[in-house]
Amino acid sequence: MKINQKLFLQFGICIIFFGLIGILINNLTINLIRTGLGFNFSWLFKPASFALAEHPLPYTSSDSYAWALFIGWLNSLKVIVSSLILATFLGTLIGFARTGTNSLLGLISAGYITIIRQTPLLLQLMFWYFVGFLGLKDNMFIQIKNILNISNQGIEFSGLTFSSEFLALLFGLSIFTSAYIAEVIRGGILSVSRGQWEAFRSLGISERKGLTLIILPQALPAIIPGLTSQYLNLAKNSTLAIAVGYSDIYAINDTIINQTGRAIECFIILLISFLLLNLLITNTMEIINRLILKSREYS
Amino acid sequence: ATTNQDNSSRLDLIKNRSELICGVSGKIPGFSFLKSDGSYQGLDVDICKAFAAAIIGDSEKIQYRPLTAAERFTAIKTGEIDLLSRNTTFTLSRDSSGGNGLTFAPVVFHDGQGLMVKKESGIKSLKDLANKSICVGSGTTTEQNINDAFESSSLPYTPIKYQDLNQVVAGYLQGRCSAMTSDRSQLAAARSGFKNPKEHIILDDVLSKEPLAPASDGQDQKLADAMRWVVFSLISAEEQGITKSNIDEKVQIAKNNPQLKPLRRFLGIDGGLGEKIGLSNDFVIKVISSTGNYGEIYERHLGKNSEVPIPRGQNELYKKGGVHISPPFN
Amino acid sequence: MEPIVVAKNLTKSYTKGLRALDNVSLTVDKGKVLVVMGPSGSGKSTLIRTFNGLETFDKGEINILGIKVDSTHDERKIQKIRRRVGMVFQQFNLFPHLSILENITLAPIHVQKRRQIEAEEYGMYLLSQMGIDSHAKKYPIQLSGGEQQRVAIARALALKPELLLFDEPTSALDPERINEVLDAMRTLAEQGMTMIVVTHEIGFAKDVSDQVLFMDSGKVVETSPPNIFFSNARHERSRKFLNQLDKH
Amino acid sequence: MEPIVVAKNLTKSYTKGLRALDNVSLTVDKGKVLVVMGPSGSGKSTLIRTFNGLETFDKGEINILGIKVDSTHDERKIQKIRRRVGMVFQQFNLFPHLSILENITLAPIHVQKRRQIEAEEYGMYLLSQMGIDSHAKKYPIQLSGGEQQRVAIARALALKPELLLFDEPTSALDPERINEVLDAMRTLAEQGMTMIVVTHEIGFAKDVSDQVLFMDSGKVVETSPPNIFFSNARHERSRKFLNQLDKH
Amino acid sequence: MLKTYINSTIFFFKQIRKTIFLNLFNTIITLLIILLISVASIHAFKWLIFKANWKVVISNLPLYAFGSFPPDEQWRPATWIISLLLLSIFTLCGPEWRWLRKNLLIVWLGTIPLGLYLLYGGLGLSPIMSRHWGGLTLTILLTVFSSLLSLPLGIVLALCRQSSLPLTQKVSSIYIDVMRAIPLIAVLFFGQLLIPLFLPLGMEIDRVWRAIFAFTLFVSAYIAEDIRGGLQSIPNTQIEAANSLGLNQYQIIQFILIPQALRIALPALTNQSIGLFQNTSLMAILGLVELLGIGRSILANPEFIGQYIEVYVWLACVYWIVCTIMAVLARHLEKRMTINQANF
Ligand SMILES: Nc1ncnc2c1ncn2[C@@H]1O[C@H](COP(=O)(O)OP(=O)(O)OP(=O)(O)O)[C@@H](O)[C@H]1O
Ligand SMILES: Nc1ncnc2c1ncn2[C@@H]1O[C@H](COP(=O)(O)OP(=O)(O)OP(=O)(O)O)[C@@H](O)[C@H]1O
Ligand SMILES: [Mg+2]
Ligand SMILES: [Mg+2]
Repeated sequence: MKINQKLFLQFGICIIFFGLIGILINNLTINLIRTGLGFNFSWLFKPASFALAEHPLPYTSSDSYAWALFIGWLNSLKVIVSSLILATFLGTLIGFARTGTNSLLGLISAGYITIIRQTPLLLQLMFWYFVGFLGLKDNMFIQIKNILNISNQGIEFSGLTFSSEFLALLFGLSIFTSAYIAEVIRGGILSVSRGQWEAFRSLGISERKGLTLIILPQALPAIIPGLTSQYLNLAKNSTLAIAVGYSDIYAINDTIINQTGRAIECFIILLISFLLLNLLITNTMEIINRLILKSREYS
Repeated sequence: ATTNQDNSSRLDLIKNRSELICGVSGKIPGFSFLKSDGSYQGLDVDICKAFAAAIIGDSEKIQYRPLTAAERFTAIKTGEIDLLSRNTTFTLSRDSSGGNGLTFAPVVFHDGQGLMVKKESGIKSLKDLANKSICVGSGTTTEQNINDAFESSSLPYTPIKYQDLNQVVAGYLQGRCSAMTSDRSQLAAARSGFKNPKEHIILDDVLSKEPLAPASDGQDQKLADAMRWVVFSLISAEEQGITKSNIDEKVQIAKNNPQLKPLRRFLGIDGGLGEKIGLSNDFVIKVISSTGNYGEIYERHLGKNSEVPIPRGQNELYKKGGVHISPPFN
Repeated sequence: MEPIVVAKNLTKSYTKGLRALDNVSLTVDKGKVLVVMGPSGSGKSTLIRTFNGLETFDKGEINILGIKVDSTHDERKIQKIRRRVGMVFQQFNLFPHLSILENITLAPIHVQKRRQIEAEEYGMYLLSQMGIDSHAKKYPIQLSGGEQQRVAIARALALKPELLLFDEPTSALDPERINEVLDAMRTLAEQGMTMIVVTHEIGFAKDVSDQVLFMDSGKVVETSPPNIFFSNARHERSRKFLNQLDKH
Repeated sequence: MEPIVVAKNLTKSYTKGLRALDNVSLTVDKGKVLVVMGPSGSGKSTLIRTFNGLETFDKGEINILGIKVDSTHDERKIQKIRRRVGMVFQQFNLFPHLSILENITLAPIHVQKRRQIEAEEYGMYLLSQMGIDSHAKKYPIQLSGGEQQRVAIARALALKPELLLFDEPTSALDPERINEVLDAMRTLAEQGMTMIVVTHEIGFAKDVSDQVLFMDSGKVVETSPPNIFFSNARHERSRKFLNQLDKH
Repeated sequence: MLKTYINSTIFFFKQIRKTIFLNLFNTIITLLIILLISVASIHAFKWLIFKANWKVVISNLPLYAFGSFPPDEQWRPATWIISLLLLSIFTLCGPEWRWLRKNLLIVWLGTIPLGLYLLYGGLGLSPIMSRHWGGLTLTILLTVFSSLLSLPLGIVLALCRQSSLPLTQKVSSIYIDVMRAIPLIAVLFFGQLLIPLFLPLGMEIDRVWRAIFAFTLFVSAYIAEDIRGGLQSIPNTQIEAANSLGLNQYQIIQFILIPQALRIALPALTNQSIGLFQNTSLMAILGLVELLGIGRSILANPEFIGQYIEVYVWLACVYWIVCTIMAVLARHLEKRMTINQANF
């Protein structure tokens, strides 16, 4: 009886679910035919005929849309990886300041966290770009013996150049994410028992050494999962690049939709790229997590 | 433009609904922008009003949808908006059923893509911009044109792409780019808002023809016909000197003088022209008495005394050396 | 006699109005063992933790090994004290991510800057003294409570301290394990180590201590030699407490 | 006499090979109190939980209030049984998000579809019987353990059950609170409630029970009236167990 | 008198010295920070007072608040926002009227039909189309409606993910995982541009509702995970107790599991709605004129070109204030719940 009921229920849900999907797909195909959009990917191999300001690999406007999308994906990856590093660094510093003994620092980092966490990222990005980087007007040009050039074009450092768009996105994302990472770090540090602090203090070990030798290693297992989800958020938030003129995968998708009208196809490509990015991040973090657990033979 | 498969036209839908849903940009000075009182204004907006006056009989029955460049075509294709009056360049691939599948009404503003630079930069022509950054609006024909222009003369450049004109202007003013490119009308409009407009010059190079025209779904012949003739009526009215202020007078004259055949046909007293395109016969009267003729609309938003003065230039009537001309209302 | 610890009029409140320490004064001479007793919440832990700066205090003064600390809680002085005073906690507080030997050599290497080999040699010597040298490579979690507490004692000894503080070192242990630890502490006392021990182990206090200090509500009720305290405590409060202890 | 519970040859294993219930048979007549005793892990909880379908069993048959259940575990029959059998747990298991009165009226309103006013009236009556009617508007967290357990009993009584099951109802309570609950159970027994009680409270078993069932390793070792069981248990195993209990 | 005052001042400075100037490192850091902060605040102050031109904010206040809602009807959204604000204040520090306290949730829920009525009109008020909705009103509307719609959806998803039916469990797991893996802007894009393609011919959903729909799809996946956490932390014995009272499967879910899971998940849920409030700004990229969108539109008015610093600073303040109010409310609720389960 019970098993029958279950089967019946599942069957019902099944029918409703697939029925719904069927109707939607049916509507979609009707609409696509009606609007003459059709569903194909052959346009991917036509020349893109737009230029890109930043391309880690060679790219010209006569390359294909597919290649342009790949370049966009690389651009996304570039900004994600670098802001991930910067955000972790900043977040750790702020997390430490928040838990440390200097109450002024603690107060400031608490203020930092509330301000950053309670204003929309999009606004922050636009602020960083239009006010922060583009605000470096020509008269603010800083030049140090041709090694470091800072201007509203971006930053040039001994041959390496970073555009303002990239930098604004990097700063915006890192600062925004760092506020969240700081809370993750703080949570991790607080998860280590008070006794551990007292034990190293009573051995005469300094605060900074104790933090790095005793507290952090024990806090890591509590920190890693929170960190992973912040990294995923960062990756997803990087699509706001479009607001500051950086050519990430979403922005390039946007341009392509405009030129070709292939909204559905582009949407699918976007989904797949992000599923890939996610897999990349979770797997990397999983490996790191396993390495840490491995180094902790005691557990 | 292709033929309609099912006979229902949006035109009837709009009439039934008694409201026109008009896609605009909402962020282009002189063409469509939000006033402090919350209303939309500009040339593109007045074109919407003309359509509403003609189709519904009331130029205020409009729902404006601010659209980004990216969403405008899908919005038409999915029927979210009835028509688009949003600085859209009339091109082959947009007009064709194999491309974006739209159909365009006559051009309401002849533009050309240009470049604006700071006077002090000493840049005189496209060549001086080699290896420089240029601010562009993304996903627009502008983006493609600038690429074509630089590519054909084999000059390297860096495009900095923004989502809307507003941001392009900001990027340019802040010195992110050595030049900004857009339709020359928009360059002029933007420059008029600058603190020191004189410090910026618009280069003589014209990168492209940019005929801006309202658009609608390519499969809806009926709506397209109506739109086409509404626009022509604006031009034709200017050709005939019919204005908002003298329209009533002109109607009286036409009514009283059966010999003025063309005028009577134009104003819908004879000939039943309006009905042929699914509108009322007196649609011209409604249009002109609500928005005025093309010249008036132009003066209002882009004329010498407006906030964004742009010389009429090509946009004069053909009689005065411009390109606007209306086919006969026969 | 050389006094190792001299505390004068220590007063401290965690929350306003309630005094955890109330005008506490005491002296411990070199080589002596002081046992601190008292009901729960009487301030024993607070007292002993002020001696190596784990707690601040509001009024009074401490002189430990000649270093004077007052309520300003000078970090540098406290750091000096901590290098010369060892502490053993109720909950052991071993570092779970370090091996037993690493636990013990951590402070000598990073605080006293000794060479690793040297520190490890001395560490192994301490472990063998505690009878647990075979566990040197293991991690704390792999040891029984009694063994862990002996590691904690060895860790405190690694800095060659001149004073050892114990805060209820046996109360988290299984009854069978308690004696292992008390025996280790006995040996230390016999070797002449100065110690302050918070404990309720009457046997240990009777055998090993030179003085018993009894606290209640942050105040010192009495300080007596163990033979007097346990047979014939001067104060009513102490006798009541001892009665309760016996019942258990 | 009318039997309320008849269990025949109940057998159950959680893990293969190990039998939590091994061929258990028993009968409880109307108005009688059966006390179940046995060492930890002997299967007492498992047994009592099969009676209202919280556990399935592999072999055998139960007849409760005339409803027969076998190893197929027919949901509908079990639902019927549950409406007529009340259960009180060791950990009270009150619903923390509902007030005391809501805890008690939940089942009458939603299972028996009584009107709210009616259910609340009867709930208040039960609470006053348990001596805790003043707490009706409070939440479980605000009550002491003994009070919470009495609420749990009232909750079980709210459905006017014909059989009450108790699984160590006093073992999570402070010693002072135990009697409050035992007294309430005594009153129930006097009022003629049929009850099966897993408990180690010898006093209660002696006074109140009609039979004591002793289990070990899933088997029924013996079933005797309390006067015999406690003075002169038939089996060696039972005597050994009673000895241990006394030591505590 | 004076002496105790002096004493306490001295003590205060001693305390400061203790925490801020502990050692050389801390002292240097402290001094650096003070220097930085004072330089930054002097600049900010100078800009705020002398350089900034607040006309762009002041003359457009009604736009920021209500979008292009007809001026003589603006009292309607104003009434709604003010009633929300008053209700927040009451929830935070209002008197202890037991009846009202107990029904606070219902009062909060009641603001939704009220808002709809006031905004849409009808029944005596002149009807107003959603295209006129904008500014802060639209932002709040998006937040409130999406949060409330995604709650039941999230609960259903969480229950399905916990269910013993393998198919339901798989489907909802896939939904939740995919939704959580893709960027919000992609979902919103889907809502604005692709949903119409999935609808039958002639059926149209207003774009505001499409945005709400997209937000709901997205947020419900996150809410589902929060609620699942809540469900998992309910001990199994609660279900046993309910079972032994004869409650059936659905009654257990309704009366025992969901109320407890919601209560446990409440802090996480409020965080979600704060995040949602901020994320409504993404609709500016997709063309809605909510708070950020209206800011960008105003910047296109030739009168105000180039004054984006003022606009962004102003918007940041507005967002920050509303978020802070929400956060304070959330913390208050959390505290009440731990102290006393009797309320909410
Ligand atoms: N961190 C703290 N914050 C606030 N009050 C505290 C703190 N630590 C201790 N107290 C209070 O100070 C008083 C003394 O506490 P202390 O821990 O010194 O007592 P104790 O004698 O060690 O008790 P026990 O035998 O339980 O360990 C108690 O009233 C306690 O509640
Ligand atoms: N859910 C379960 N899964 C697996 N084994 C179980 C489970 N519950 C009980 N057991 C096993 O079944 C046996 C009987 O358990 P039961 O809980 O009935 O004993 P008990 O007599 O109630 O013990 P106690 O006095 O400790 O409550 C034990 O060996 C126990 O380990
Ligand atoms: Mg203590
Ligand atoms: Mg049991």
